[in-house]
Amino acid sequence: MKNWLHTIQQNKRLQAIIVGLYIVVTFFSLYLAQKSVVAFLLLLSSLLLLYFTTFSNRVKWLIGGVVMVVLLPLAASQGEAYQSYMEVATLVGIYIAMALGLNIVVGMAGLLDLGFVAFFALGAYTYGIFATGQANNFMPFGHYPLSGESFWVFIFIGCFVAALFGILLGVPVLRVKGDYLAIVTLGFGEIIRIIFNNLDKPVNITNGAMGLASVQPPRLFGIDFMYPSQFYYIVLVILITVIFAVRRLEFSKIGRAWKAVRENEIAAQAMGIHLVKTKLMAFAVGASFSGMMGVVFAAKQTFVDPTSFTLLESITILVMVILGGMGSVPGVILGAALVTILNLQVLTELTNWLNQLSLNGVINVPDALSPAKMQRFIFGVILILFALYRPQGLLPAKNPVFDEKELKDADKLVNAGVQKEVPQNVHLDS
Amino acid sequence: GCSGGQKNDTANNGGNGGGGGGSNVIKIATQTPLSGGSATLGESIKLGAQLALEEQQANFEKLGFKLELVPYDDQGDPKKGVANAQLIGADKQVFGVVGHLNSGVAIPSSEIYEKYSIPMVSPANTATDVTDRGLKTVNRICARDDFQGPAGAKFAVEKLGAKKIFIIQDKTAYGTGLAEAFKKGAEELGAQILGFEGITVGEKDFNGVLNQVLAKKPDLIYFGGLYTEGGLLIKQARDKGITVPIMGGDGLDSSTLVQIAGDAVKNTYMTSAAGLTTVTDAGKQFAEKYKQKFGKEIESYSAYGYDAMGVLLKGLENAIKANGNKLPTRQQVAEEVRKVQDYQGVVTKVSFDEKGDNKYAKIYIYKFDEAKYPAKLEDEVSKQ
Amino acid sequence: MSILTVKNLTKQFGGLVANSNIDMEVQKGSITAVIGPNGAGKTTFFNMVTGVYQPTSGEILLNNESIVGLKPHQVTKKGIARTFQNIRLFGAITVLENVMVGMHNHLRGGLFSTVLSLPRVRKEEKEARREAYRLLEYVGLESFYNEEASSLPYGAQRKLEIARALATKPKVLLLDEPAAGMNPKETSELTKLIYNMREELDLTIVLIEHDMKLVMEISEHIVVLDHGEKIAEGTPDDIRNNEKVIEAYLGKGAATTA
Amino acid sequence: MSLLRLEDINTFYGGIHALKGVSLEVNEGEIVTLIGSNGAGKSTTLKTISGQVKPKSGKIVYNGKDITNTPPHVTALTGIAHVPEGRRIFPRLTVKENLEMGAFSVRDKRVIEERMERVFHYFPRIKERLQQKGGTMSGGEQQMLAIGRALMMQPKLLMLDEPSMGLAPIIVEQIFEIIKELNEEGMTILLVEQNAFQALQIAHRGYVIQTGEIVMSGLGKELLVNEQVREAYLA
Amino acid sequence: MINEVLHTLPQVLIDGLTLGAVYAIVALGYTMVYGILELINFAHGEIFMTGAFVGTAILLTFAGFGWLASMPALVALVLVLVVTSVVTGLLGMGIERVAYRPLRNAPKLITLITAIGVSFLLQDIVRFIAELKNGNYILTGPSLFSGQIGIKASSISSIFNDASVKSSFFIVLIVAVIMMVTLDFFVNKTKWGMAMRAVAQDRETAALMSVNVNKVIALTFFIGSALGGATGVLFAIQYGTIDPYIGFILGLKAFTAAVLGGIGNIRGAMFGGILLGVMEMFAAANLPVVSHGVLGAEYKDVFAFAILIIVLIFKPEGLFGKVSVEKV
Ligand SMILES: Nc1ncnc2c1ncn2[C@@H]1O[C@H](COP(=O)(O)OP(=O)(O)OP(=O)(O)O)[C@@H](O)[C@H]1O
Ligand SMILES: Nc1ncnc2c1ncn2[C@@H]1O[C@H](COP(=O)(O)OP(=O)(O)OP(=O)(O)O)[C@@H](O)[C@H]1O
Ligand SMILES: [Mg+2]
Ligand SMILES: [Mg+2]
Repeated sequence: MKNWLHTIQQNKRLQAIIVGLYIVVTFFSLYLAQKSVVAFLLLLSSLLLLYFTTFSNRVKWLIGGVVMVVLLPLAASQGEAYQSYMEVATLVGIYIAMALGLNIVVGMAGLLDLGFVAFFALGAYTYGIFATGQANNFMPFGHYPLSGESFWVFIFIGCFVAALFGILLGVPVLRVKGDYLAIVTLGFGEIIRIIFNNLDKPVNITNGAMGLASVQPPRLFGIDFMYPSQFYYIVLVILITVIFAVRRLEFSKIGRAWKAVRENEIAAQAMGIHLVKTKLMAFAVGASFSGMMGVVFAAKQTFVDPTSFTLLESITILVMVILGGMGSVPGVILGAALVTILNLQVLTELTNWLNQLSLNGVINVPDALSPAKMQRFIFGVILILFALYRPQGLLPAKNPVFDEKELKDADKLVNAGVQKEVPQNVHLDS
Repeated sequence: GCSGGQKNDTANNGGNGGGGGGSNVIKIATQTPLSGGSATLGESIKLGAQLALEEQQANFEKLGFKLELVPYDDQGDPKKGVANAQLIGADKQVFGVVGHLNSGVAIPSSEIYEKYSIPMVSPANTATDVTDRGLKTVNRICARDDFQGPAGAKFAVEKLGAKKIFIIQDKTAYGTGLAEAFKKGAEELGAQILGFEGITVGEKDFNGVLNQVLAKKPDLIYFGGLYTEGGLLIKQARDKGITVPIMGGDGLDSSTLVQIAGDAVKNTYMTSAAGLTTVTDAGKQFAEKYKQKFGKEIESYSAYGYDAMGVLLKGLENAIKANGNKLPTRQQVAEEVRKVQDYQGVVTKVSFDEKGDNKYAKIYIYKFDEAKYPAKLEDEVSKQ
Repeated sequence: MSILTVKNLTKQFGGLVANSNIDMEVQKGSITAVIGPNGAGKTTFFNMVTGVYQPTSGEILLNNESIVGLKPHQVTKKGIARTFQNIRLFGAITVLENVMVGMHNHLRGGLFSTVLSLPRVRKEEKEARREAYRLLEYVGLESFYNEEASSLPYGAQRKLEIARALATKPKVLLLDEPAAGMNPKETSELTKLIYNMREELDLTIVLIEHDMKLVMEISEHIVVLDHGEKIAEGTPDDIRNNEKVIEAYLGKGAATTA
Repeated sequence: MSLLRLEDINTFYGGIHALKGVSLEVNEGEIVTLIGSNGAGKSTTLKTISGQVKPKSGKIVYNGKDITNTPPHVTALTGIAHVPEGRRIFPRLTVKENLEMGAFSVRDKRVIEERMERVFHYFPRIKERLQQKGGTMSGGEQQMLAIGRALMMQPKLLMLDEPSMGLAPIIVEQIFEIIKELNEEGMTILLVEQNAFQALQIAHRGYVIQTGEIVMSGLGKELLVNEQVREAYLA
Repeated sequence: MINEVLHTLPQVLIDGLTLGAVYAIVALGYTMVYGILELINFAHGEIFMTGAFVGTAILLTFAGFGWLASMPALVALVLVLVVTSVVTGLLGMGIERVAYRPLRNAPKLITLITAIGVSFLLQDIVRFIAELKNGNYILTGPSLFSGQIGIKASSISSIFNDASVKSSFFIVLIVAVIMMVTLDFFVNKTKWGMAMRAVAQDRETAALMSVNVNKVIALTFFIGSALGGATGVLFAIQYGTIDPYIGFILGLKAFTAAVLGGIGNIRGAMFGGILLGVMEMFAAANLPVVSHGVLGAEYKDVFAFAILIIVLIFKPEGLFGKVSVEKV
């Protein structure tokens, strides 16, 4: 088995064939067997397979892009389950972006944040308030709801508002460390939610617990975005931008500073890293992804209310990050996708199936144990098993590996003569 | 696993079926919270609906169709509700939905049903926004907040002579909506509102708010919320020596309220869109059947679930008949459901108006004189 | 010329006086050693100079400019770098990245330019990597460059700390017990390295060390602390023969080992 | 008589083969030193003895009993005290509590008091700092405390992992004096050191370990003058 | 305005103290486990909940056999407390063994995942059992100590209104105080307590001191969980009604309290719990008065969290937490 894998690892052409074959097969199975969730998931996992190949990044992105942009929607669109697949895919995208945001805060900068969903809420409400009549209650000028065309601007506004609050949260948080931070951020998340739930008095800003209904759908060139298949593309574009941004930050001065702060604050400071600034940046960047997706979420749901932004939601996002592998971008993407699909699709299908069985009298379960009620139980078991068997996360973070040649062939900055004098026998016993 | 059965279905349909022409299976979905804090209520709706569906199975068998129930768990979460709605929409065999419990879930999910033209009959959503958006597929058999609230207010002010009222609500869409409606009604009748405070669902200690009540000395407390919090609130209020009448909406309508509050429940009033299930013969029968089948007592929403399903199936049956005993489209079913007239359910008679609200929705007012459920019927208010 | 001047420096922890009225001048380009018994306050002294602790009272001047009250990262920016007695590497990232963290203040890539991956940033990164690699070569760690820092042997970790400190381009380098945990042979290599660094990198070096062989061989000036007070200072020869120092620190056997 | 004997011990850290068939012997009443450069496997040897890491193969016999796979807390009860590398003081326990931890298996309060007095005798500095948190002590102070803590066990075999690291020369001298003193009072000592010169001076016998293998052994005095040892470790 | 606040103050304080005592003991459980494993044991709230159910179930059984009427309430209480503590203590140990111990050397946060998993599991299992036995997962126990006692606060100063308390309040308070004092003594003054702290700081070295680390950790979980279970019983007695979801909210509050007091610090947890309870009650009762109706009672949690954040800004290690000196 090992050998076999090894051969594949060596041989790019073989990899190409395998990946290609896999994509074709899953594509057609989804194309033909429309309602098969399994086929849908298998096609999606071609991305995972792709990740393990040794192709250059550019090729991976290209193939991945084709799968996401063309193949997946095309295969799914052949039948009735189309919109529901796209709904799931859209939500997966939203969660991945949020998890990537949280990953910056928790995974890279090492700041445990239990109130992350607050930024999502901020984004959602930012759009929700102005894309419904709600803003009329407190904005003396302007005419609300704003048209769906404003949605595109609001993506940036949501991003900005969330980042701003990220910084506002960061300021008090700076003095607080470790698990104290967890509770402060948790408190912050709760504060935001409770405030949204109560800001119908004295001035009605958020419409309180009743929520904001009939949020304007996004509009572009006169077309309203109403279906998940349309949102899918919005989310895809944002998501790809986010992934690019995260990847670039990760291996930059900023990303290194985050990791340094995570590893050892005192040493990081001694390297000239401004602790406050670095942490604030992590909060702001992480939050901004959530803010953007909040706007999309509000437009997609057409309804915003505080129940979507509970602590449990923050915890779920954290689970995605930890399960995937803290600090690991591919891991977090996988973690977020798995948890979301598990929650929305697999558990639902599983309970439907079990339910069908019990309706048909194949199995007989007492009502208290009815599968629909055991979702938490099943989810709990899965979490425990994952954690026990993959304690480092599904795809643990990897450090960048550089080619020695690339590092060497420069002209010497340090006096060229020095080298020879330096004793070379550090590795005496290794 | 799960996809196996579905692949077979697809095969039966002859590949990528548009309308499922050859199939004779008709599925009705329920979407209610089956897990989490309000699972009891969601469950009772589901079971009620299930009972109705099973009773009708034979009837539909004669028409050549096999009825199936597909329960979905919306977890009280709008996201989950919408995602499930997409799944429901995608399943071409589904011709109707009974749901939801929470208005916050019903509102976004119904946007999806509307896109797929799947008729929804709500057993429990009282928020005005549910039908006020003018969706063609959305109907409900229960009374709206802006009917129930004022009806309660009228009774409180005129019959109970409450001049100073303290309102507490649970800060959910249901509780706030009802409490606001009550407040408006009471103010219009000249009552003075001493306070309008919120509590947190899931908590067990409401002494903080009650201390405010104690200080303000109202002559009636109104609670907008569900029985779990309501029961504790009543108990703790009585413990504190607050003896004034306490009034609430249909969210209190559960045997568990009495269990929780015990003797303290005396002098509690409750408005409900449900007639007492067990006063009519039909109701008693229903309760018995329910008990027999599921081994538990009915909850207030059980009968609503039952009736909502009843109305839906009635519309479905009409649509089938109108279509010459062939499978109708969802649109046709939706239209027929809206057209249902004078359907006699266990707890309510149903005719939908142009918005999908029930013309016959009535408000009943009950009083707990002793620690026993159901309570004593005090009054009845009709819509007109 | 004195590059680092300390006047009347005092640090108290509650009732404990860890540094008491210390005066010191460090000449530019020199190697100065700070020695003294355990708990004398040497590390505390370093901590104050680098801004980790705020002095209770006193002055610290770098090139005649006060650096008291500056945060550690500001002190680093001013040109003072250090290593730690208890090694503080960034354990989970690679050796090369550890050094690159040290270049933090000399890289200009900001949030947006990084996200947009401007050519300027890419070039800078590439250059930084090479520079980091050169520094690793300089201390003799280049073969480890792709490994996780925490997996290095102890002695290598100490050297990595030095490389990382050098990456900040310091004028003054503070080394806290760089030879601790090394055997005599490794120590003598380290001695050479320290000496070379001063010669080639235009550095002023202040070091704390208990290895008298190293101290006596390399330093031009030695300051001795005891119980937070400066009890002696001078050339290695002065110190070696100072009665007070022998009694408090070196011990009678010192002559044989050092 | 041999108090401790290692027979062909192989220890791994994941894939790293840290000890490759180490055999050594410590006789009752001896000071035995184990010298070697960084990463040679000295600490691993001690950890294997005390049970912190499990050997993959081989046998450890102590006092005639096989203790190869006993967990550390049991090994400690048999009279082996291990002063770990890097001191490992409990940072938020007071100095006094740190000492008391050393005598964890002792019930009698008086015995604890007595032993504590003995520790104060060797390390008067500790007595001044009884209420200070262990973590705030200077490096040297911590090393004294770590040895003191081990003495509270009143062990038969004391294993010291680089006790001179980071200590002032005078303290190093003191510590070696104390080691000698303890030995003269009957304690058997296994000493791991980088400071080969001083270690070999007080040791009866010594072993040289290199990349996980014992490459040489002999009397302390012999090794001290051995050419290879001089070159590699005494520079 | 001030007068209004003062009128209700005695009652508010009493109610706050009751709630605070409950928070405090649950917070103790958090603090203990945190103190030793640096693990936020998210499942602790669920252990508390399980305790409440076990206790109520026992009481209901007693009542079913008619024993409750025939034995003094205090005896019944002690019996229930002891049995429940043992049950939940063992449960806690079991959880540690299965879900935490295998991960002891894994990254710190991964245990958070199993903790969350265990929480979900317990919620559903308890719900399942309750529903199976009872047909409904909301459980209302027989009332013990439900007599009302009037407190004539007005005799102290006419500005105060009289207050009343349920007699169970005293039970809760007394048991809470006993537990706290015992625990504080245990952890700070006894050998095993010291061993716990040592294990918390350096497991490997503690083992070298002949401390059986697994045993100490198991003991910690046992005590923490037993406390949690006992608190569950007290809670059930004080509030009468429980459901499988009480653990989440209460756990959250207790965790907040533990942090407020300085997590890992036993006295801090006690103080934090009481403070949080009183603050919350005060806010719920007085926020509308003080803010002229702008802020309703529902802002009580905002108020509590805001106070927490402010406290942590000025004292990042919590009210009783020691500044963790990291020697550089
Ligand atoms: N943060 C602190 N809080 C309290 N006391 C401290 C703190 N840091 C250091 N001390 C005390 O100050 C004194 C000096 O400590 P310092 O670490 O400077 O000694 P040192 O000279 O570096 O010793 P060594 O050579 O052993 O490292 C010691 O007694 C130590 O216990
Ligand atoms: N926890 C560990 N995980 C992986 N490898 C380890 C671990 N501990 C030690 N090693 C490796 O095992 C080998 C022996 O290490 P050991 O600590 O025993 O050396 P040592 O002789 O004590 O060196 P030093 O003088 O640095 O203390 C080294 O190569 C080291 O890198
Ligand atoms: Mg020092
Ligand atoms: Mg070692």
